[in-house]
Amino acid sequence: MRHEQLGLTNEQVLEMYRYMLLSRKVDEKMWLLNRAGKIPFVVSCQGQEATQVGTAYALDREKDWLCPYYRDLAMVLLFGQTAKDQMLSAFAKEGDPNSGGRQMPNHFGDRRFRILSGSSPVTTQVLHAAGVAYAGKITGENPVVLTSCGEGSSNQGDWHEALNFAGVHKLPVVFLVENNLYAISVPLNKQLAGENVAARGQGYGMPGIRVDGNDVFEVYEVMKQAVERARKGEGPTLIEAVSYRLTPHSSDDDDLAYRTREEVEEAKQKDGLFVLEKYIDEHELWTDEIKEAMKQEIDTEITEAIKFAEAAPHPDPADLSKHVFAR
Amino acid sequence: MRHEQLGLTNEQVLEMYRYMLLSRKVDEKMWLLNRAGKIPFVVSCQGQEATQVGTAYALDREKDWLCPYYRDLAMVLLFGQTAKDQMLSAFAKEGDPNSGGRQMPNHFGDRRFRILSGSSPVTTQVLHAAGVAYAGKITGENPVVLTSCGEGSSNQGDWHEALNFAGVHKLPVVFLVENNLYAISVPLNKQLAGENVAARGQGYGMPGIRVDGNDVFEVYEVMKQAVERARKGEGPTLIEAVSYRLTPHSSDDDDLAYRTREEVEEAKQKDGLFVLEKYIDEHELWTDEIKEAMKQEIDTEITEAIKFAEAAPHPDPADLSKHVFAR
Amino acid sequence: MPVISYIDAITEAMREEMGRDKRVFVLGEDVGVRGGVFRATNGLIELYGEDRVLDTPLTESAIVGVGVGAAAYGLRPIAEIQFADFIMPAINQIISEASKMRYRSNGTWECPMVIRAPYGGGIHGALYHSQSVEALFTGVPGLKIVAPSTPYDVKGLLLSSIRDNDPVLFFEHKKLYRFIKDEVPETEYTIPIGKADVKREGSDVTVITYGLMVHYTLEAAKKLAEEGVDVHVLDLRTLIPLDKGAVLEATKKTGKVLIVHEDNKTSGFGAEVAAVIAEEAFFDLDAPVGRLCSPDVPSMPYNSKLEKAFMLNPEKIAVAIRELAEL
Amino acid sequence: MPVISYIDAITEAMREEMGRDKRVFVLGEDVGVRGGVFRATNGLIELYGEDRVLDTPLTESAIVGVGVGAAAYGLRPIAEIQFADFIMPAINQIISEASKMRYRSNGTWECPMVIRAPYGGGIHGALYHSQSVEALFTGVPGLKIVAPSTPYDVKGLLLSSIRDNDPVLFFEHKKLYRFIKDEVPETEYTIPIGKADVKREGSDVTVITYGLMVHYTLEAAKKLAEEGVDVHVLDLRTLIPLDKGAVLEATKKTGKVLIVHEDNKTSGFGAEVAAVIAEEAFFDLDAPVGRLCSPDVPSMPYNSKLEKAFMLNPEKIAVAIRELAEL
Ligand SMILES: Cc1ncc(C[n+]2csc(CCOP(=O)(O)OP(=O)(O)O)c2C)c(N)n1
Ligand SMILES: Cc1ncc(C[n+]2csc(CCOP(=O)(O)OP(=O)(O)O)c2C)c(N)n1
Ligand SMILES: [Mg+2]
Ligand SMILES: [Mg+2]
Repeated sequence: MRHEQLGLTNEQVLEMYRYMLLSRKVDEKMWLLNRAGKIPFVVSCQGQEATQVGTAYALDREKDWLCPYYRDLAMVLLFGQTAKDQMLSAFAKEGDPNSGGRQMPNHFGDRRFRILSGSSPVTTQVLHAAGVAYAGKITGENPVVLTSCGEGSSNQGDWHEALNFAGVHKLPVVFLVENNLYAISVPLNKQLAGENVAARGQGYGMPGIRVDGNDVFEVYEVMKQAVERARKGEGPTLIEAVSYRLTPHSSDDDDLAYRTREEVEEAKQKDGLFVLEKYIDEHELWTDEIKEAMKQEIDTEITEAIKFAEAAPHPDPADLSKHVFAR
Repeated sequence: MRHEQLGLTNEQVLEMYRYMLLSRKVDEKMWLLNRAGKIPFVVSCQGQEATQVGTAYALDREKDWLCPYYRDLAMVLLFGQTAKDQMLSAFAKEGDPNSGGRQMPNHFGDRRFRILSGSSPVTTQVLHAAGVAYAGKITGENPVVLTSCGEGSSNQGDWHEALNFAGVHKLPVVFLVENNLYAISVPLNKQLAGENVAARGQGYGMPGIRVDGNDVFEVYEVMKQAVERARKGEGPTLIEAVSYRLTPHSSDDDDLAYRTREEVEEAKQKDGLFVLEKYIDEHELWTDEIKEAMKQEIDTEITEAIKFAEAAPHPDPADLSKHVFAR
Repeated sequence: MPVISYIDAITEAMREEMGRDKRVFVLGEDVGVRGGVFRATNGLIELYGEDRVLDTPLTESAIVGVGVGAAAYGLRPIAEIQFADFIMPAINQIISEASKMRYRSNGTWECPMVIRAPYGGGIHGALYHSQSVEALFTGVPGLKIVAPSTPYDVKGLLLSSIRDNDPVLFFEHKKLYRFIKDEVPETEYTIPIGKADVKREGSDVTVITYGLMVHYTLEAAKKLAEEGVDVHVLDLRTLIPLDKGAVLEATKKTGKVLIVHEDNKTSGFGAEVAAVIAEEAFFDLDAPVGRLCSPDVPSMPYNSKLEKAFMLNPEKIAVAIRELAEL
Repeated sequence: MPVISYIDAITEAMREEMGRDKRVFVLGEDVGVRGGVFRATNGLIELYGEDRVLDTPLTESAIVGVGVGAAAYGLRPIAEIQFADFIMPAINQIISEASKMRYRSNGTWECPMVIRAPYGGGIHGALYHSQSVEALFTGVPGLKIVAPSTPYDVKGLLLSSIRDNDPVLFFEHKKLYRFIKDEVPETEYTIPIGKADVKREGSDVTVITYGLMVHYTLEAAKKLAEEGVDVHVLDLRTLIPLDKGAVLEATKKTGKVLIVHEDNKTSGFGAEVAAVIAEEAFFDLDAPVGRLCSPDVPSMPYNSKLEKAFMLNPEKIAVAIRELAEL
């Protein structure tokens, strides 16, 4: 079986699935909360979970660093954040570990798990990843740094500067581009000169690899090699994982203004979550009971997270001026 | 003979040489003026004239546009500027067509010849070139735009954004990178991840071609093809011309701090000016009289330019506040 | 006269001017099929086609840099920055290029270009979708800066900005987009750049402000009128060039000035206004020049209680006016 | 005590602190083998090696962005921007990232980093090697901004800046580099950020200034003393946080304030100083708050007569002080 060839146990496959499903369900719930007027904003991971889980699974989650972007929910969950953390953030509560309710949801940052705080302007984090890796290299601690962004964001100047910098210094960075075919409403052919982000790797003296982002095993395999390469001091790798954004860009978007319902429905057939579920079914890696129990568990986890987050305290308005400077 | 295969007449070869020599001599004179304390600053074209002449020669000098960089003296001379213009600029006199003495020398800009005014922060002009080409395209006038920068500058974010933009819109731009192996003191291996700028073309869906920048014919040939491609609406081309900067970075630099005299001497053996002179000698495209006359003419031209510029009026200090806004 | 919203007035101005002047074109992220994430360019692509309503790659430096090139060529670009917070990557092109093109070329080149940017908060936009960024630019000679507060003003000033021969930063308060409606003529009219407007005549305290705060101040003034405090409200409309005459006159009117803006206090534009008054209307003053602004924290948080604590409102403004009136 | 130049004091501070603290490293263009184009990092690479004295590619956004990542990791980067004019491409990383890291992460991440930038003119640097850019940043909460005027101050403040836990923009006036020498202790000492310094006691007119203008003002004061005008000179040294106490005290001292800076007037930092005085020391004032600054033109031209017309000098300052004294 494929997962065995990759050295993955049955349990690990189920864990992969579990995190993909957890991410999906947390995300779906956020839309409901938004539509119910309970939270002002959602930006989704839906359709990109396979990429994110395949990626995080290939990293050392005790040692490596993340400089992720706003869709990487599954990645940060695997690194240690919980559904509760997400809901605290969605409700902008004091206990939100990312920002204490200061930033929008999905603006991840968590010192506990070496997830470097991110902002909204896209692609700045890609340079931070190079900086973290450089620091890790000259101190001799050498964590691998994973940074990601959308394909639209890969056209920003910072992206170029970061890949070049990492290439020059052979830094242990893996640059992931999650190509979901759109930058809000702008389709690939208006964003990218070459349709292919991976082709840019060569220009930075690093491998550029394109994978099916809906195939968690393929992502894992390629990522694993990239991480090993980084770990051995051979330098960075660029990986482009192609999938699809199944939701509108955010809760403020109306995607039918720029793509058809049919296109979205077609993409749903290739949804990585669905693909992995079929794989597990076909190879009978679980029983119906296990499957059901998993879904049940996740539901409970999320329901409790929402309850907890709704009831959690707001930040104190008097703290508005805290943390501008160290003292 | 090579030049005939390229469709160049003997006269044209001599003209090419003439402009290379004129550029070299103007540049050399500026160093003398600087060392004599007459002008505060020089930044040179020396060693890159073959690239620049091969380039400008392939363009339509009545129609096409330049967004050049500070070393492109030979290019702007071929487009119509004169030794006198350069000296007016070096002495920062009112008659300087680039800026009326406001900018440093070699900050070219001349409406008469469609040379768009440039600044000092590197690489901004590469985006302007895309903008000029876009405007030329949607108005249907379709000039070809040549923009250039150093290989160090090709690592700036603006460069990436410009190549991508031009690639997406198949704009008639030729992106020239004059690779002279150094960005001030920083050698190639600390600047560029891949040693090779041309390899980046693919990532923008355009040909990326590396040529010997000391070989005026090779540059001309490749440039000609790129210009034709642009003219036919097939899109942009990236050309990397490799040569060497024979002088320090500028009159403020001391290049022996970071490279050896031997290295510089070796490069002088490959100097494009020298190579072309040998070619003309070997193929007897001139007589000794013609050669001497040309040198004489150039000397006179420059001497007169200096005399003129030294005597020319300064800008009126009262004009300091002019041209901030239209009125 | 039809009553339309602030954002519709913006759309109308662009639509009409694009009809009148073929040189005008729009570029930015999602401005095409999507009609802009705020819908400011709604319907334009249908009327004018995708060449003149250009969906750019996700690259702010390119949006402005391409605009600079196109403007130099002779077109009149209107660049949309999706949120003012994301203008940062374009600052080099704005400050080094657009603002200095005319000056550095001694008046031979120019940059007639409008950069539209939705700014301001109170819309749950968190740190990076709420910023007031105008003060970054008010100290840069060569830029005009406009920030209207009403549908009538925004249309008339946008038309003037598009017709202006210099670069104009056009800041639209995003909370105003749908917050207020106004009578706006269908016939062509313009409002000159550089003219402030008295939005309320009064005799006790002068408030000088712009943007959303004009409305909050008018609300406060209404309430204070009931208490017998008569507030004079000057809407700057244009920040640069500052209408000094109007500022000095408004100061003279009451002898007591409060400057109000949403941007944080330190080095906000209010500092310049206060400095002008302290220098040029000192002897007209009966009290210290007050500034009521947002606190000096990096930006407003997402959490609604923190956002509220950050934002000014009619009540806070009324308190400050009352205090000044009682001095 | 040894008498050393302003630039040597800078080099000493870095050299000593790098010896004391392994986390400190330097990055920038030409800072390595070349020792910086101004020689500020002279000798550091020999002492600390190329990992800690890092020649970066020609990419300002990367210099700062890599610094942000390395600072988050736990190092203490000192980033050199070759000329302050070239800080523009890095503004997104400075304003969106460095300044907001602590705040947005609710105090869990930080950015202890120094960004050194030579600014100012009077050195034939023309438009793009002469700018005063400090006012772009003084309105950005989360940044500290230092601009010392003497070798003693520059060393003590650079040490404090490196040890500070927040991002510090450290502006060095490039004309001061070799213009003045001073007694500077060899023993370790620091000067606190946020403390202004009275550089001359006086009773008739207060001048508040910083940078090169401190010296020009002291010259003017010397001359005016002969005429019987006794000038009080406050050197701000730190712009942010502004030493309000010192400003208010200096105002009280004479009741007549002239603010002097090399930056252009409109929205220069003098505006903030004037506004603070107009708000908080209004009743101590005997005369309008004056501002003497460079004219509102994009930057100083290359031509020496235009440059001279642009720059302030002791004579111009003396005239303005005399006028104020006579009021
Ligand atoms: C510098 C900057 N410009 C604009 C935006 C607004 N914006 C947010 S996401 C987005 C599109 C991102 O597209 P892509 O990089 O493909 O990522 P995706 O959302 O498709 O995953 C835009 C334009 C931003 N956040 N930052
Ligand atoms: C944005 C910016 N940063 C720094 C500089 C200072 N500077 C001027 S030229 C130069 C090196 C340029 O190297 P390269 O692009 O290879 O061109 P070359 O001078 O070698 O032809 C540097 C760092 C600048 N002009 N602009
Ligand atoms: Mg995308
Ligand atoms: Mg070079």
